[in-house]
Amino acid sequence: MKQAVDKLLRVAPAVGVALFATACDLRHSAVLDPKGPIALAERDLLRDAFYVMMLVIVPVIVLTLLFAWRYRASNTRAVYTPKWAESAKLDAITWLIPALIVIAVGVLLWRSTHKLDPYREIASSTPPLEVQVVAQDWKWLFIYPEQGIATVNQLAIPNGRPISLRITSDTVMNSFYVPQLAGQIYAMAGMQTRLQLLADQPGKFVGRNSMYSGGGFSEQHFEVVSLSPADFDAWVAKTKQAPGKLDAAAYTALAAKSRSNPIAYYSAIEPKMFDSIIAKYTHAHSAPIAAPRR
Amino acid sequence: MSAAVTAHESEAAETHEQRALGFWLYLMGDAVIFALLFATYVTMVNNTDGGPGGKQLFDLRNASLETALLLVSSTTFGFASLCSRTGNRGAVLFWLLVTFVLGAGFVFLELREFAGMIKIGAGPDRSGFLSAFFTLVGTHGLHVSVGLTWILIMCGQVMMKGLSVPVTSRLFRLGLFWHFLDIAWVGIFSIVYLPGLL
Amino acid sequence: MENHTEHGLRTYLIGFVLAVVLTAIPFYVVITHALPPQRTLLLIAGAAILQVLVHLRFFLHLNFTTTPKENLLAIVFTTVLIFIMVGGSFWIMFDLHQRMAI
Amino acid sequence: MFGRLTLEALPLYSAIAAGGALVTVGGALVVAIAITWLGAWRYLWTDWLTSVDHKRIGVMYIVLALIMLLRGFVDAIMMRAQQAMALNSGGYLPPEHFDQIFSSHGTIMIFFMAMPFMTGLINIIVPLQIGTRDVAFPFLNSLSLWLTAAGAGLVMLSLVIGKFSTAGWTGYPPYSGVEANPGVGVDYWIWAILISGVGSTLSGINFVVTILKRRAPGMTLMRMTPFTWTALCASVLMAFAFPALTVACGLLALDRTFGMHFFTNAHGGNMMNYPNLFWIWGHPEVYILILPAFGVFSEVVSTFSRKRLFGYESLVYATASIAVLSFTVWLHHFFTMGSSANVNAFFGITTMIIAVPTGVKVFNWLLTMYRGRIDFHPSMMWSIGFMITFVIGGMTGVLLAIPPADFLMHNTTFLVAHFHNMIIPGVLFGYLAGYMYWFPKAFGFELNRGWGLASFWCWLIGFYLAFMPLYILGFKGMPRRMEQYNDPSWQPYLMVAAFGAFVVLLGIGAMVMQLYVSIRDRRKTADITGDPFEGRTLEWATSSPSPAYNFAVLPEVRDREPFLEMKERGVAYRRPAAYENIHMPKNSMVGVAMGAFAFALGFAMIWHIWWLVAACGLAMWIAMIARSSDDDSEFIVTAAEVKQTEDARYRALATKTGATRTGSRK
Ligand code: HEA
Ligand code: HEA
Ligand code: CUA
Ligand SMILES: [Cu+2]
Repeated sequence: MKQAVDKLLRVAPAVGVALFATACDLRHSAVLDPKGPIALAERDLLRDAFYVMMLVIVPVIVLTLLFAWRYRASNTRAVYTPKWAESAKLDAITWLIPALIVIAVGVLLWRSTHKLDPYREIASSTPPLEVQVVAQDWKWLFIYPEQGIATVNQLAIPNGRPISLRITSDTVMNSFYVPQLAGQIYAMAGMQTRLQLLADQPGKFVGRNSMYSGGGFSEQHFEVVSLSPADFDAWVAKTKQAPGKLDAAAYTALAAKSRSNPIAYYSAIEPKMFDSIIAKYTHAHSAPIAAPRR
Repeated sequence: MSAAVTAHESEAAETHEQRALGFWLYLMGDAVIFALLFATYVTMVNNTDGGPGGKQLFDLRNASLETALLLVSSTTFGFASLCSRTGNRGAVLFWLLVTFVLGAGFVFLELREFAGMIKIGAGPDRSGFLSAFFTLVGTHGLHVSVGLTWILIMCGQVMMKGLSVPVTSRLFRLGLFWHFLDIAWVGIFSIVYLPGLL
Repeated sequence: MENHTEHGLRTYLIGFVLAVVLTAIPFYVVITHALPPQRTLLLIAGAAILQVLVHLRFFLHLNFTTTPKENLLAIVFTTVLIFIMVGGSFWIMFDLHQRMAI
Repeated sequence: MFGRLTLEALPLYSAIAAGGALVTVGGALVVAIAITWLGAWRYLWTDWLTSVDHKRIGVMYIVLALIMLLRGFVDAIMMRAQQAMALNSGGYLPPEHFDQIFSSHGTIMIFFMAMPFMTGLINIIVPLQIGTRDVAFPFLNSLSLWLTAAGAGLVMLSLVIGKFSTAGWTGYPPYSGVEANPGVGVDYWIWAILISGVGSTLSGINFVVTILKRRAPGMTLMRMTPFTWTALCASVLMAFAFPALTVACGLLALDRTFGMHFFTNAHGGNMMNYPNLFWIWGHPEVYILILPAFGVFSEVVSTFSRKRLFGYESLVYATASIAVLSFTVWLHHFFTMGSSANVNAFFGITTMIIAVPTGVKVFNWLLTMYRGRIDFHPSMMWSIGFMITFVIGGMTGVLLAIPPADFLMHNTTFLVAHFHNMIIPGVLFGYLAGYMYWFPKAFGFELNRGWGLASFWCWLIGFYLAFMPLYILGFKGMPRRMEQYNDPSWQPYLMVAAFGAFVVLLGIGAMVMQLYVSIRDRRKTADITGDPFEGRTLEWATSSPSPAYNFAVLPEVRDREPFLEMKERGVAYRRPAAYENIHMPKNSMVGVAMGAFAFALGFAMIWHIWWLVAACGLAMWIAMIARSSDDDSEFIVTAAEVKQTEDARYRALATKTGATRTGSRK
């Protein structure tokens, strides 16, 4: 017994250090370290709900251990009431406590869900920048309709300006996910989903597909580069110099399956490209871009 | 002796009741299947992919004929059930066969309709709408076909075993099945054919 | 027993007649376009619900006295479930459809 | 002739796959040889495979669960090892193999480990607890078992011939459609699930009728044991939710096999309908799994606290409301598909409401322990471990139920941690508690306590080590189903998780040891009285193992704890004045045959061998007709035979406890 205690004492510092390192690491984890108002609001929501629920979760855990110890069979001094099985008062409490917490979190939920509807554009004095996102096997295409440029696996944005994303897929279902800025939403062929995001400061963030989509899934990540407005303009200008142009033929080549695609830039795009990518899966429009994949 | 007999009888009644409940539960599960197929159909009515829709494909004459056949067959099955209660074997057989003929007529009409549609290129692989149509209506048709075989089997049992307790108990459940299919068909003409032709 | 049968026969016949009427009305309205589409749909739905009830009552012989209560419970429960599943599916699918349009 | 089946279907594409195939075939061969060597085929066939006795069927379900758990666990360890290694490298598994593994792990664990385990427990215990001689439809029971086994067999076969699905246990199209996945993998998944799903639907119907119609005299609904209540609710869910799975998978099969367009990208398909249909079943499914576990905990906590269950009525209402509510929340699995705020918020709130009845249950167990005399039997330890761990998973579930929070955590390892946190300490601990609690009832001797406790501690510690890191990785934005990754800060956590899985392996090892030691010592720990734990409910009123007919005379129930009440009244072991003939169902080979045909039918559908499809369909049809026309499916155990069996029992009782005992033990 004593040896065991000794051993425990010896590993205790190591465990302590590990826990401390974990806590520190956790603070800088993507979800808990948001860099924009949307992700921040979502994180705060997570945190608030967590604290509210701790009000009941912690007592339950503590009481379970306490009762187990106190009423162990060998403790014959503890009170023993084998027939006691009903109490209207306690019944009421067992229903009320969880109900109250659920009501509290429910109010939070209703409000926040409406406020953080991913379709709802971020209120701001600057008009949002629209970017169109296409999920492909296994990469992401970003089209900047205003600027007439496109990129692969890199989403550059000006910080401080709301970004309004229109998202679709040219393959199976994907999920567009940027944990530090906006959470996620599905990308589906023939359809458009939307997501808003805003970065407070310059920086680089990771984005991914979170919906399994086949062999190249694990490498299907992209970077979000948040630039100061001036740098962003410079970036656009530079991209406009890029040799590649995204016409129908280039698009078809790009859409073919490929893994670990390097970042690529296109200085020009076919007009209405995003719409025609969606349209090729809906009978309504004629499709300039290849044949639909079912 | 008589005590033993009644004990056995009450046991048989108990078994019958359990089977009836079990069969109702099965039918209710089936009802969930149909309900979800209906829901799927309704969400896909407009997904014709530029192909033909209900207006072009459905024929009200055919649908009303099918409806008539099923409805009458439900009633003739009812007659069979009534006769089984009075123990009239010949009459039970007769009404079962009438029901069979009516049901077979229904299946024939449905197959003809399907074949016609497939011939003009409106098969189940043409569009989401047609997939949903063929699956929903076809599932019902498949049930009717199962019911038809079941009717034949029961005819055989009535002939060979007479109207014994287990046989009438089975006839009773077959009746539930047959009437249930009629209800599903009410859903089909009210959700598929009639609105499709509006 | 005999009595019962006669009673049974009448039940089936009443059921049959009611079912025929409830089928004929919507078919007639659709064939003749006697009503505007919206109302026709309502009529079809109403007739269908009534007809289902007719079938349950006259062909499947459901009632509140002789049918075991477990069986009735199963039917009521299923009705509620179907309502939840189908209603929920419609709400979800049509809402999504709207949100996915360009 | 053989559809798309060619020699290329053999798994020679990778050494690991070939190894898996070899182990599967080898294992089957070894078992077959062992049976032959023991000359046990006949015994196996007449006494087990064709049996319609609910207790034997229950045992076979659990054996099936045990076999499948091996496969499921090997998959889990392989994934953990892969993810621990695969920083900036392919690890040791190619992606095409890794994705088969997570798909088969999820599928097997849910459909072929948890479902059979649960169905097995219900089968063994519920008829005893309600005081009846068998389930309502004994043959159907056997059929359900063999359909489940047929599904499991298909999953196993996919190791040897062809590949398994790569689309996860959820099989979302269009990824699972023919265009993206033309091979046979998804078809294996579909047919395994369709066939075993029919089995589950039938089981559900069977138990509902059994519980509603076959209770012993005096057992009103409000006198049923909590386990029977949860079994009833789970069975209702099985009967009504599984049809939705049948529709979802059936339509996917139509898309794949006949080129239809339910869920395809183009031609008017609507892929969003698949998650909709799938989760209409999928969410009730998780409560199908957990409710019976809740029932076990209720019994165990009460028995080993030596105290009447607190708040019985609350528990019953909580169970029933969870069952109904479980049908109203399914959208929470796809908050991120883009529904409008009203829809998301509605389903988020209905989801959270389930926390209320669940919380009520937790409090009631707590209050049952309060002022009790707690015996730390392994079953009780599983229950305590459950209570302190499950609430954490419930809490993370509620976090996921808040749509904007789910936008952050959906499809990350946080979600993986949430559901393992419900399933392992909830579902699995519950079933294991039931296994250790009811083992003597099924086999007549107790399980060793020491190894049971060792197993518990390994599982508990292993669970925390294996899954707490996944919560953290979720916060770090790690998606689920990653075969490799490039973020070095993830690796330490993945290594801890792998280590945790290894500790769980020790727990499983301890359980195997427990079984071995217990069988070795079975004479010493024999359960002569049939009541080893001072039980309160009817299953303890018969001998262990109970005779085929369960009760020589059906008991009369006067209380919620009928057996305790009998003991207190001093009539628990009173001999009846006379015995009567007992009707029992005859064994039938039709169930096994149907299972075999279903297996072949599934195989033929997967490989497009149409003549075999037709042949099997016809065979099943004929078998079914033959069986349903058979009026002579019972035999009689005569009063004299019953008397003989019972006399033996009373003799044993007398030697154990002294001749004059009538009332309670000690
Ligand atoms: C019942 C369900 C169940 C159970 C028990 C488990 C148990 C375990 N799971 Fe499971 N898991 C799933 C259901 C389950 N899982 C599902 C549905 C998925 C999603 C799949 C998908 O992505 O599509 C998944 C995915 C999943 C992943 C993939 C994560 C990802 O996507 O990145 C991983 C990774 O390591 C994992 C690990 C483990 C581990 C280590 C255990 C082990 O800790 C526990 C090992 C458990 C056992 C070995 C069972 C023990 C049973 C017994 C001991 C019974 C004994 C019987 C008798 C005595 C009769 N699981
Ligand atoms: C047995 C299995 C089981 C159980 C019981 C649960 C129970 C719950 N689950 Fe879980 N869940 C799964 C298995 C399970 N789940 C699986 C397998 C998946 C993923 C499938 C996949 O994608 O592969 C999933 C996914 C899942 C999601 C989808 C997440 C996503 O995909 O992004 C959500 C979201 O709402 C959710 C929520 C909940 C909630 C709120 C409960 C509640 O029922 C929990 C209630 C319990 C408590 C809250 C604890 C006790 C209560 C108290 C002590 C009272 C006081 C507390 C409060 C009032 C908060 N679950
Ligand atoms: Cu996704 Cu419409
Ligand atoms: Cu759920």
